[in-house]
Amino acid sequence: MSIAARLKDPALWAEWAALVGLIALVIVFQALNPTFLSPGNIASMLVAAAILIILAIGQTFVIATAGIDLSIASVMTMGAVAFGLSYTAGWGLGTACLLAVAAAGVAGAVNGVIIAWGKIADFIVTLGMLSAASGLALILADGKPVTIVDPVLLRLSTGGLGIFGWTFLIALAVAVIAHVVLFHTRFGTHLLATGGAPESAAAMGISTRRIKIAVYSISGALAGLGAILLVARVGAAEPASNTSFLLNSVAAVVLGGVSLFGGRGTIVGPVLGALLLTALVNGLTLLGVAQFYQPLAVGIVVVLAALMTRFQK
Amino acid sequence: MSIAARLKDPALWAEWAALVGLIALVIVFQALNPTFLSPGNIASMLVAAAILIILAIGQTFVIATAGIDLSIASVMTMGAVAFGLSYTAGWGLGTACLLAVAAAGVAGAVNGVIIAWGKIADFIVTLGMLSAASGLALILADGKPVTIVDPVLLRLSTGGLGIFGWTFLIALAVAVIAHVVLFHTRFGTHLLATGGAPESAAAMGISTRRIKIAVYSISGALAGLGAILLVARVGAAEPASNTSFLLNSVAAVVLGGVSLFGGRGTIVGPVLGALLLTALVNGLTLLGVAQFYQPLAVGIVVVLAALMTRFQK
Amino acid sequence: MNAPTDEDVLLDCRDVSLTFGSVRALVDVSITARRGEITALVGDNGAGKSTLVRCVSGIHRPDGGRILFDGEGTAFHSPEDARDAGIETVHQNLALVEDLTVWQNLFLNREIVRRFGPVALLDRRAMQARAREMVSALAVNVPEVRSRVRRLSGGQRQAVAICRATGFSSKLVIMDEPTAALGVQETARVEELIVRLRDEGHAVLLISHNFAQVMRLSQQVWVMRAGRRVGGRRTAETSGEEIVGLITGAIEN
Amino acid sequence: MNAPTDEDVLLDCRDVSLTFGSVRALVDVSITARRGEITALVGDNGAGKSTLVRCVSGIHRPDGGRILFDGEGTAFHSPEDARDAGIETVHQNLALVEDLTVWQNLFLNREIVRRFGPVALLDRRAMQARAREMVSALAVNVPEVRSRVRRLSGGQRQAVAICRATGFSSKLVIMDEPTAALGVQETARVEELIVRLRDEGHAVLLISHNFAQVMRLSQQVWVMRAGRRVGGRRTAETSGEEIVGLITGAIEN
Amino acid sequence: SCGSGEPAGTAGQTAGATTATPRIAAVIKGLDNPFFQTMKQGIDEQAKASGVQVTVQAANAITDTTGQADKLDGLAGQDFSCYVVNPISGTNLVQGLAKLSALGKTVVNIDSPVDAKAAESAGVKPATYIGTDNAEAGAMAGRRMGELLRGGGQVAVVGGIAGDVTSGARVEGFQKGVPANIKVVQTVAANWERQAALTAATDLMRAHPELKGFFVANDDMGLGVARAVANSGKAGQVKVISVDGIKDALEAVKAGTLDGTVAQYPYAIGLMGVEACQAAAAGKPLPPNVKAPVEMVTKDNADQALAATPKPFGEYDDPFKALIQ
Ligand SMILES: Nc1ncnc2c1ncn2[C@@H]1O[C@H](COP(=O)(O)OP(=O)(O)OP(=O)(O)O)[C@@H](O)[C@H]1O
Ligand SMILES: Nc1ncnc2c1ncn2[C@@H]1O[C@H](COP(=O)(O)OP(=O)(O)OP(=O)(O)O)[C@@H](O)[C@H]1O
Ligand SMILES: [Mg+2]
Ligand SMILES: [Mg+2]
Repeated sequence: MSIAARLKDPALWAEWAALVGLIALVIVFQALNPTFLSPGNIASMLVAAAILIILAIGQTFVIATAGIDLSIASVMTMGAVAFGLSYTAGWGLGTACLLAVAAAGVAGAVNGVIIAWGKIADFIVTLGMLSAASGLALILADGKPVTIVDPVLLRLSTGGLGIFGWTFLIALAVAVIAHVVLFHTRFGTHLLATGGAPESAAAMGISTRRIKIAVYSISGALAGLGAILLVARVGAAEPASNTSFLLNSVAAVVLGGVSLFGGRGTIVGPVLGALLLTALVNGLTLLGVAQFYQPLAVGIVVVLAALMTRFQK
Repeated sequence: MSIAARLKDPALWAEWAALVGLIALVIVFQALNPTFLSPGNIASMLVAAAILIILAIGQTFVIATAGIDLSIASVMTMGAVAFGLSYTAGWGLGTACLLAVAAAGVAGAVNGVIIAWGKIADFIVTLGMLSAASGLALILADGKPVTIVDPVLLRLSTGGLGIFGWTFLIALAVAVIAHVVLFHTRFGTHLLATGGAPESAAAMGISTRRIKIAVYSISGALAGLGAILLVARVGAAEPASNTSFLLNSVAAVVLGGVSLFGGRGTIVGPVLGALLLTALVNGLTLLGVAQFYQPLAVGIVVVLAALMTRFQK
Repeated sequence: MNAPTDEDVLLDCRDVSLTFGSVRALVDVSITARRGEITALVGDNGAGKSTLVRCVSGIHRPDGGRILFDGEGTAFHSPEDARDAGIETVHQNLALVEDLTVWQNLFLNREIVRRFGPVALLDRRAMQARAREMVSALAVNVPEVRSRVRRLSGGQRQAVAICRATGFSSKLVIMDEPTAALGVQETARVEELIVRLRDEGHAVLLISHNFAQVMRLSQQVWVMRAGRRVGGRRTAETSGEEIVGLITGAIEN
Repeated sequence: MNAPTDEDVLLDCRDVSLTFGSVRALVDVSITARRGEITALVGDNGAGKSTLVRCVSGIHRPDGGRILFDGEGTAFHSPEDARDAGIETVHQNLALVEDLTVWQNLFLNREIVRRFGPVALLDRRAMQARAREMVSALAVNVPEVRSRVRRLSGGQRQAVAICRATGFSSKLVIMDEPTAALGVQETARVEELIVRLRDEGHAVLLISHNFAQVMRLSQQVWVMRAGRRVGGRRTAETSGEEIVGLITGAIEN
Repeated sequence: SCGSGEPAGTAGQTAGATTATPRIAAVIKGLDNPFFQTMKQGIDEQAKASGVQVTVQAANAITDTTGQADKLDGLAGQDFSCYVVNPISGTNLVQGLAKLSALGKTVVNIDSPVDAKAAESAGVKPATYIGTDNAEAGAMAGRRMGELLRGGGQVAVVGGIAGDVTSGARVEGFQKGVPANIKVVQTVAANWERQAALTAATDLMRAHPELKGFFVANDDMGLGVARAVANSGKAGQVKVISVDGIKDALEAVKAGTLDGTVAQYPYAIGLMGVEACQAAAAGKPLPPNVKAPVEMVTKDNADQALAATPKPFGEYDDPFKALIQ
């Protein structure tokens, strides 16, 4: 297709909703408050977006198979508690990180196995895991936060290269790997086929079960990575529910142009979606929008960002 | 199909997951604690389930068209605030009820119009409305709850016929009407066609846009009805969000055997799903399951309830 | 049969064009279809036949050109308008709703209702009984009308779609490869049905890759190639070879 | 051609049965397919042909009976097993993934990769180039291999599905109504292709409602009616009328 | 006559007579918050110490008004003699309590008060109310902020979930408590989440470079805000005061990362709730209104506070002690 023809294609615009929305948002906020694009503010936005980016990538894998991972935020909480317990038990930072990822990955795999073998709706299984994982986190931590003071974690959450904090760079690396996996490996193609037409994929000999288990494990493991960054960021492992991460992770994916019906997807889109959502809250705070007006503004901007791409055509 | 053949059909069992799960749950709880099936406890369970039943029915209409209404709980909050404001302004109970339903219905219609005409994903639009409606509720109520003392509302929430509280009877009436609409009117058939195969439905001359707008308006109006029952139940119109109703309403629908991919649905299923979720929390409370173990238990039971139906075959 | 006159022209497409992105699916296509005639539309895969049909039945809106129906200029904004004007279509993809039953599909948007004051409730019994009749007239292995379409074999589905398009009196019936998946007996019955429709004075627009069928049934043949109408013949005055030549481009019009 | 011997039998279905709920789709069906032959399977709509094919290619598991492939008893647990054993199928519903491109569909689960140590990355270029070749051998209006299947016309899709099944060397190629939606030229090319496959020594199992085609191509015909195999003939020793008689039940075996 | 002196074994035998050992059910707020866990600890430990049975249930989340009502209904059908309730809102438990009052059960209201008007119209008569005044706690924080920022300046407020009653009361109290030379420039909602508070505080410091202090509606968020202050290199320049007095916060006050916390003592509240039930069972008249202790913890007294936690470090008035002696 020629470039001109591609530009006319509505599907293209749908995929780039987040980019268009993000650019528009940046222009408006910068016009209203010049601090918005100051290096310091950009740096703190990128760091604030890191965890959401990682969760949105995990969610993208699941959504591309026409599933949804409602447990992603509470599995992250559980991962954080696993981290906290092993760290305070004196097992060292490395082991604690491994354990966080492993615990969250196992929770994801359990989701996948029940969905694939039990043939139960993704929504119900991950809703069950949402509840079970937050229960486990409360039980393990006895309901109390554990303060974690570690120089390496502190550097991780505050240092970086120029305006790019380490945590943002980690998220970026995850995004690059995820992109390669989705578009340049057999697994990625099989994943999209499973999401788009499970029966056709099965008829071609693709084990849709294995794919389901794999994507939920990936989503779980990424939630574990998110847990480490969360602990580094707030300096504590808490059993508190991180509910806002759940809806935001799905919103980032959908704003990124990925259909909830599966079979299509990008990684750039959800990453931009996560940046959009983070920039939105940052900008509204910078502008001093009164607290009760913030949810209203967020709602309107999210819909506008999605709507905008329609009028481009 | 013969009855024996019907019993072998897995689709049948999927549709009755909630019933099987509910019966199993009742048996277990009754065995462990005989108060569970005491008339008093049944009565309070039914009343406690009423709001969820109504929301689940609204959600069913939306989900049957392959949509999802994430704003259902916050639109209910907004409806409650609208009720509170008009009641305290002295406009009388009737007007207040009408206004609550109207405000929520309009919010639903806005969802529907944006989705149908803007061609934006249901998830994003209703997520935007989730945020916008709770913002509006906060602004209107200035962030403060309004206590509402009204003898009629009090009787509504405490009285009833035998073990059936008025609110439960209202929910039951809504369910019966919804069932008739879904399965015995042209609108219902067109709704299922729109959900199952939008392109085929459009090719047959069904206005899928009108259907979308209608289902979201219904979902909104039912959220408004829910708001009235909520105000009656908690004795106040509060602007704080009722997040648990959102996930529970979708969970009730999915446990009730309705596919998130649209095109199929029942009303009995989601009603049973709502009862199952309510009985679960009630039973765990009666058994005195320790706090931290409750989410874990809820998660496991929800998955088991869904899984159970698989082994029936 | 009398010689066709201009008054018999029911459908008149004039210079219809449609482009998808960079694909020019239709380029200035003009065809007509007459009352009391079977008009065939032939052409290779991807020639644009289905796209033209979708323009006539209101699914696509042409970028250019006009479509006259029954003498009047139309601007169908939706398939609903086209159906209301009297155009029924068997689409190539059949346009069935897999999760609905056979009878629900047959009566989709044409439901029989019983009124009780302001409410109109579906008359399921009547529709099921009528559906059983309609299907058994066409299909050999008659599917149970209360089973979901998802369960039917390829040919059974096609039979359902044909029943639906022909079961409601309409001026123009468009059939996009109606017998592609049908067995011998079913094909014979559908051909009978098509002839009966014509004899009752309806116009039929038939797309088919089966030349024997086209030559047997039609009065007029239009040929398409790569989005253009490359020829038109009265069937009585042409031969299978000439048509094939037009399709492949061996013969220029 | 030599007289067929038992050693030539590649596929041997013995008393295969399958019931869906109350529908007995297959009742003790026994058929064989030989190497170097085109075996036709005919029957009315809903006779059970596609269901039998789905059993052979691992999608359904029969309730009863055995399927021998290449002399060995098989118990394909999945289509993957069947493909690995050397069975490629053009399904009636085509089994394409609409949201993937033409080349991705052609190489689905047969992707070409380049290894870089432990990681294997897709060789998109190679696959696209090869896909272009494969498609242009069959289709007349060649679709761009990087366009999504959703965009293709009915016949273009069918061409893609046929390319996929024949593009990878396999012992048995099953084709469920492969030319139903194809135009004249494409049909001719597919028939050539089928003959070539046979001549190369593959076994071909062909389902078709087109008798001329069956009589032209096949060496053996199996007839099904209402879930049962009601007859089998060497094509050379039968006529179109006899086959039709078997299908309709006018002739009992 | 009430058998306060009778042995426990015989007390309950005459139907209708008050029992010396009450069977207690408690319904408190969200379980994912250390504040209410400490409250539960107080309830449990007092119950254990005095040998009474108690069942504690909590809402699923701090916003789960109807869920909490459902739990109370679940317990109301059972054979308890005394109900200790900490309602999420002023009215969400009124229906259930009306049923209990009609049955003549003892209702002890702790922490958040039941709305007086609604209670009266539904016929709910709590035997006593034990709690802290959140507005007063906020005001204490405001006064402390005034001491820390003698020269005045800009401060920002980080609240819980927008519209939450507790958060609202604390924030309003703070605004009343601060001297006139301190200006609250912005109020944001951080959903009771530490991470969200950290992000919001970072943004607020960027929006208001002159910012001198933060008031945060609970300790968990307060620790997040303190972290944001440290991250941006403004430790010591920007003051952070929060409310609750959880252990981690006391340690942070001691370490100087947090400039103060208004300690409420949920432990003492829970403990007194059980004592009230015991006193009622013994037939003693209960004081209608009991103030639970509140203390301003600063670096000076952080050691003391830490040593005593979860109990208050200072003396406080417990009228029930005498009644059940
Ligand atoms: N929605 C669409 N978007 C892009 N291209 C399309 C779309 N629909 C059809 N096309 C293209 O338009 C051309 C004509 O397609 P059409 O379906 O009309 O062919 P046809 O003549 O019906 O062929 P067949 O005999 O195979 O059914 C094809 O090249 C097809 O790829
Ligand atoms: N999954 C299923 N569930 C229930 N019934 C089924 C299912 N699949 C097929 N059937 C039924 O089994 C019978 C045989 O179907 P099949 O698709 O094998 O027919 P066919 O011979 O391929 O017909 P056609 O020529 O129309 O493709 C039909 O009556 C069909 O309705
Ligand atoms: Mg076509
Ligand atoms: Mg078939």
